[in-house]
Amino acid sequence: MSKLECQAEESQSLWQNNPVLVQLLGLSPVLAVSTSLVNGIGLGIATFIVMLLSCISASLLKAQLNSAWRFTWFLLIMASYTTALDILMQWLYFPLYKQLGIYIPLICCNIAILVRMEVRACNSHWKLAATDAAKSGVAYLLAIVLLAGLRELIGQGTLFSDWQLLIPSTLLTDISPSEIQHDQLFGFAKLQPMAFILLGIIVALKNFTDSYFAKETDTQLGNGATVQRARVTGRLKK
Amino acid sequence: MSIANKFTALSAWRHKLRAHATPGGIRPKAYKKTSLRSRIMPTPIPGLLILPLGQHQGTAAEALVSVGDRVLKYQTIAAAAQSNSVAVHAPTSGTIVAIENSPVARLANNLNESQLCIHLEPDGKDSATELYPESDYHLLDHSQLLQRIADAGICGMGGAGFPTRDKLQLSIDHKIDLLIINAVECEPYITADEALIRERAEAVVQGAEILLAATRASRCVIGIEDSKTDAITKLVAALKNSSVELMVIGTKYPAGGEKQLIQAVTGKEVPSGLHPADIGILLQNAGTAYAAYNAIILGQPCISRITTLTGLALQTPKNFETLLGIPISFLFELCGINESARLKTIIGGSMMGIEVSNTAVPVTKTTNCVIAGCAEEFPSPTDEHACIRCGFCATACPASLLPQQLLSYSKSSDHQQLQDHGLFDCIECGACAYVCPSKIPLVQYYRASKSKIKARQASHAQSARWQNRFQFHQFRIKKTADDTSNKKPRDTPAADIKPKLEDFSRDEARRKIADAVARVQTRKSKLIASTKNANSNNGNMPGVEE
Amino acid sequence: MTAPGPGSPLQTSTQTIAGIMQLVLLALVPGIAMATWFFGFGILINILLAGVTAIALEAAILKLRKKDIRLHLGDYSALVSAVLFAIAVPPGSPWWLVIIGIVFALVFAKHMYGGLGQNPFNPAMCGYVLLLLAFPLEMTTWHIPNEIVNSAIRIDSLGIGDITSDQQILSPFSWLGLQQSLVLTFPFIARNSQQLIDGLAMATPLIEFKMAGHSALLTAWDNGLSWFDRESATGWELINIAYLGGGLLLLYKRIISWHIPFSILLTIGVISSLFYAPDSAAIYGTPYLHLFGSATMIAAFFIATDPVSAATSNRGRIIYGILIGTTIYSIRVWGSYLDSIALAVLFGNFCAPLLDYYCRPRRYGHLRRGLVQRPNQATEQHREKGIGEL
Amino acid sequence: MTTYLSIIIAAALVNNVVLVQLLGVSSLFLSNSRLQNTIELATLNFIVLFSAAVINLLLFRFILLPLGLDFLKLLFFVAISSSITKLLLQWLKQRFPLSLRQQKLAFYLTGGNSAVIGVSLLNTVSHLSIPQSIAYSLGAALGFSLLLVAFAALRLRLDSAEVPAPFRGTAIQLISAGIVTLCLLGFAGLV
Repeated sequence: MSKLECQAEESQSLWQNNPVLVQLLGLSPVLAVSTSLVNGIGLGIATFIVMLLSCISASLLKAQLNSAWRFTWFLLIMASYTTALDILMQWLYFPLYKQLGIYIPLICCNIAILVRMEVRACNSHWKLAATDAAKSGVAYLLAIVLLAGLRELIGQGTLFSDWQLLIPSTLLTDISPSEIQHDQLFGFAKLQPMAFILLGIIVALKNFTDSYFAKETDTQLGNGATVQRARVTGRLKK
Repeated sequence: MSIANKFTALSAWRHKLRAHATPGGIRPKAYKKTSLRSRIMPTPIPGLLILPLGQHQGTAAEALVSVGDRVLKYQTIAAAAQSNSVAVHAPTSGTIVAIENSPVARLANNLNESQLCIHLEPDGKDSATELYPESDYHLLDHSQLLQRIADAGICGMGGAGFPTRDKLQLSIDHKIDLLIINAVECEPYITADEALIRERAEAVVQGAEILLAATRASRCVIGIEDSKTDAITKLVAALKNSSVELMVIGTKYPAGGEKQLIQAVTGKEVPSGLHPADIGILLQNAGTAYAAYNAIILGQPCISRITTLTGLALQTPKNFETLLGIPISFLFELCGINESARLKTIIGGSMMGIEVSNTAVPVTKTTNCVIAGCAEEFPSPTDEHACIRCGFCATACPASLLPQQLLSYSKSSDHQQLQDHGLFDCIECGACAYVCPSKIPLVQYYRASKSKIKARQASHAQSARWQNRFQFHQFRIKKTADDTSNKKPRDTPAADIKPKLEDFSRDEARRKIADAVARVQTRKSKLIASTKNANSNNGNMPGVEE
Repeated sequence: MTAPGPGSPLQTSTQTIAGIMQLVLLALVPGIAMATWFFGFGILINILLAGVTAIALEAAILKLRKKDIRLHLGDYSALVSAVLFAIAVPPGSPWWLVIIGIVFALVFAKHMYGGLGQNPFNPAMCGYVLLLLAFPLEMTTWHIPNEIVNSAIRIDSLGIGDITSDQQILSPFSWLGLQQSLVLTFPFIARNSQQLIDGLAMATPLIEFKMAGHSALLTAWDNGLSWFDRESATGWELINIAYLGGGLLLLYKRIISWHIPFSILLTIGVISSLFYAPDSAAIYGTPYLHLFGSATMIAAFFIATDPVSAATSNRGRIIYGILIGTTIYSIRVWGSYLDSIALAVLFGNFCAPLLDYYCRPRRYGHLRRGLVQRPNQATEQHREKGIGEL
Repeated sequence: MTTYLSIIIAAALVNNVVLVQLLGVSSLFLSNSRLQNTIELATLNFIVLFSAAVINLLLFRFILLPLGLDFLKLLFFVAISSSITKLLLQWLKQRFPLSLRQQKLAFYLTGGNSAVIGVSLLNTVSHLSIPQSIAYSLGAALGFSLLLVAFAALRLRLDSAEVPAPFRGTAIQLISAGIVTLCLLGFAGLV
């Protein structure tokens, strides 16, 4: 069993075992579209929806899924939802859809979703699969928002600009992205290398805080454990 | 002899036999001149001689004497054990005062240890037993020759100390066709062989001829470094009427390494993991040849050797013909030691020798050099910098390894990569560590990794044995159960049992191992998960107190 | 694995890392001196700025990482990185540019990997490439101090600034030149004397050479001009010759092996000769100018030979050099960046671990891979008896 | 000829699928620490990427587009790429059972690799002719597999480096990928 499989087996949580920051799954869209917060949120929510629906479907269909060809079936399930979402987004969020480009259809082969389906959804009840997928989807959204916010802040010195793109076009008449050229702070942050480097820094910061807190709980626990043992021996004496 | 004469003699020999190129090597600063200023000096007899029973590599000899016995010079006081062992003789007459553990320095094991030693108190009379010299070795047949060499207690004098008789026996089994006498002496301090050849070239050449006869090889070549001009001229003269050839090779360290010398002389490489005898070559040290000469022609067993006493802490460095068993502190005093300046005492050369803390350790058959070094020569090791992968070590490595890669794999304990990169081809010559600008003790890292890997392999072999035994046990239980139930005759041939056993072990063992690994993995991952979620459930935490 | 205790060999050579790095710095001196002569104090200001920042930064990081500051700062590696970075950055660059580059070089490309010896990429070149991509305009403009009053620049058909005849060229190596360089580096000190900033901003020298298609040294020789006269535009050629001299010193001292510089220069020479045609010199440049224009010699002798990030076996080094040489030429001729050296070296660094893995030298006593030599029977018997090890 | 060469170089280096187009980035970090395994994985990826891209291209141009079914392209692409992977893996299972077991998940995920689908999707929107698109797919597959191997070798070196604790593992690998991307971006304009 590889490291990846071990990590995937673990219970999903928003921060401790984040699919992006720890397992490095589904990195491509995260790195590619996290140039601004709006893009990140858009893709994150889209991924969340596909993940939730695919996992529920996989869980419901688990009896029908041929185990030898199950990866193909998983991918087909994802692809159908993605196609639907793709059409829906073209209708409702065309400017955002244009900005996200190829990465909306590519949700259909997001490994983060695939791993959830393989590890959890196809062998558990649909409610369990749904909570697992939801957790995982939110964790994914969290990671992408973190990176996108950082890159937008460094890249153009704004946060959440062009927020109107997230409102469906049926509700708003003018939803074209703002034409005003933002004062480019460090425009290079929007290029691919900085995506990698900033994500690396986020991962390192996560490691640092995790180990810091782990150390704190460790020392507390250590004291607790010794005390506990003393009590145990005492009890044995009785 | 004038310089011009030396030069012509040298060039004449160079043209006759051309040395092959060897990879790597370094030219460390040599300190050879000072100890060569004087002739080889005999030593006086000290108050006590300490004679270790294992002066060689292999099984220790068995003491023939007991405390209080009086012995004569040349008398055998410890006999060689069954195999892979050499005898010990009394260097002078006197009384055995003790047989006990004393500190000794053993080059072969590269560590300081104490060992069973015979303590001999000389009576000063130096009265000897009768010797049986044989001035013409042709009169002895081959087995007699080997027997005499064995009786004389000769082992390799170059430092490794392998029993010479066993080595010769090995050569007979392998049909050796080339005998190489190693007079290269590339270590930067040692001059024992050079001094020996300079003064007793005829004896060395005769010794080489004896060894040639003992190995039944067709050729014999003496290899020597081109910097030893005096010794070469003496050898040229001594070799005039001899079939032994001379090869002058370039001066670099480690040109005198077994594999390097073979490559220089023949151009062949000893295949990895094999012995030179596999390609029909045998090496003997020049000092060993001299000892063979002593043993056959003079009939004397090995009771003394030529040892270099050098180092800046000595006032008059020189070569001694020391009796075995003399404590090195006694030799230091003979050379006028400046105790306050002495920082390090090294037995063997500065590159491959060992540092000893106790100067009471005796001279043994393998002690070719003793260095009393001062701070000027051996500055205390500076702090280790990071490896900058400059590649100086790779250039210096005589085995064409990549020491810098080996270092990084040693540090990360990547044993598979270490073996892939040829850790076990490393001869620990120390050339890499010498040139390293970061002052990394590379050889120490390799030694540590080697011993780790060996320990692991041993434990693997052990567990495999246990597993086999267990499986056989299971199989036997099953078989007896089958037998009793089926009431079959018990005389099934052994050939039938074997394949069944194999089938059984292959399937079962694989499945079991896979199961166990999976179990451990899940347990580990669960443990990780539980440590991560520690703050929620701090009640039942196994192993937190670590 | 902790460092093991002492043991043989007990004798070591006197060469140290600090000594090597000092020699590298020494070998850079002639080139730097020549560059200063032609391009003014901007180069020295860059070096000073980068050096001071690098040492301060290195000390700070070492403290943060709880390392022995004296030991690690004493190896001069930070200074060498800083100097190599500074001579690559155009003179007259603003101070923040230099500092961003150095910070990236030392923090990201060096200490995040564990400090000296661990970094797979050349720190100086990482810093340079980051700047090149993030600030392309600043990084391709060379500010050379010039006369203020008559600084009319005629733009010719190729879009290259040319100095008109009515302009008096100011020696960059003068008091006024120093003032100008300082103002260019620290623009905030020149609020009042605005006109001082009007130094000649010229493109990277390679462009001129690429377009000119002939050797300035030869032209100067033909016209009877002095080579060291700034008007004869012999700058880059002489600078490269000076760096070549420094590189040869390193070769002589065996600090670097010949494999990398030789294969880089040979590759560039061969490829540029293959593509060279007299009428297309404007596009492809002459072999001579590819070797002696721009910073080829610094790359070949000082940057690509950085042992930490280069390939380590001799065969690997030759392939590494060929890779870098090809990349340098390709990017120069077909790419959009003219300063291709840093990119090429980073690309080589990226391939180096793979080269190391596949280009190991044949070890003593081993045949080619896959062939096994068997001992003969007698050895096996002896080994069984336990006397195989001699 | 030069056009095809430049398309291949562009796809392999200048617009590298993984680092510049950011497709299938996860594959860089999936493989384990043995270089031999990575080479197997890269070979598999190369075959799948190239063959799936070519089949998808032909399918799209000759069947889906004329029939007006191009909005369903995703379903077809996914089905084809995962079927190819599945069939290849079945063959591999017979031939090399060991290496398959060592990194089962990584191998299975090849079919759902976003680089495979990504290249197919890019082919649908590009203006290249069919042979040129095939050349592009070849270049992309080459760039993908070579990068995978070279990056694995780099990761091997990082494993034995004394990286500060928070950066050890994935963080330093991401930063290395960033530096390599820096270098690849510098190749812009090469073709």
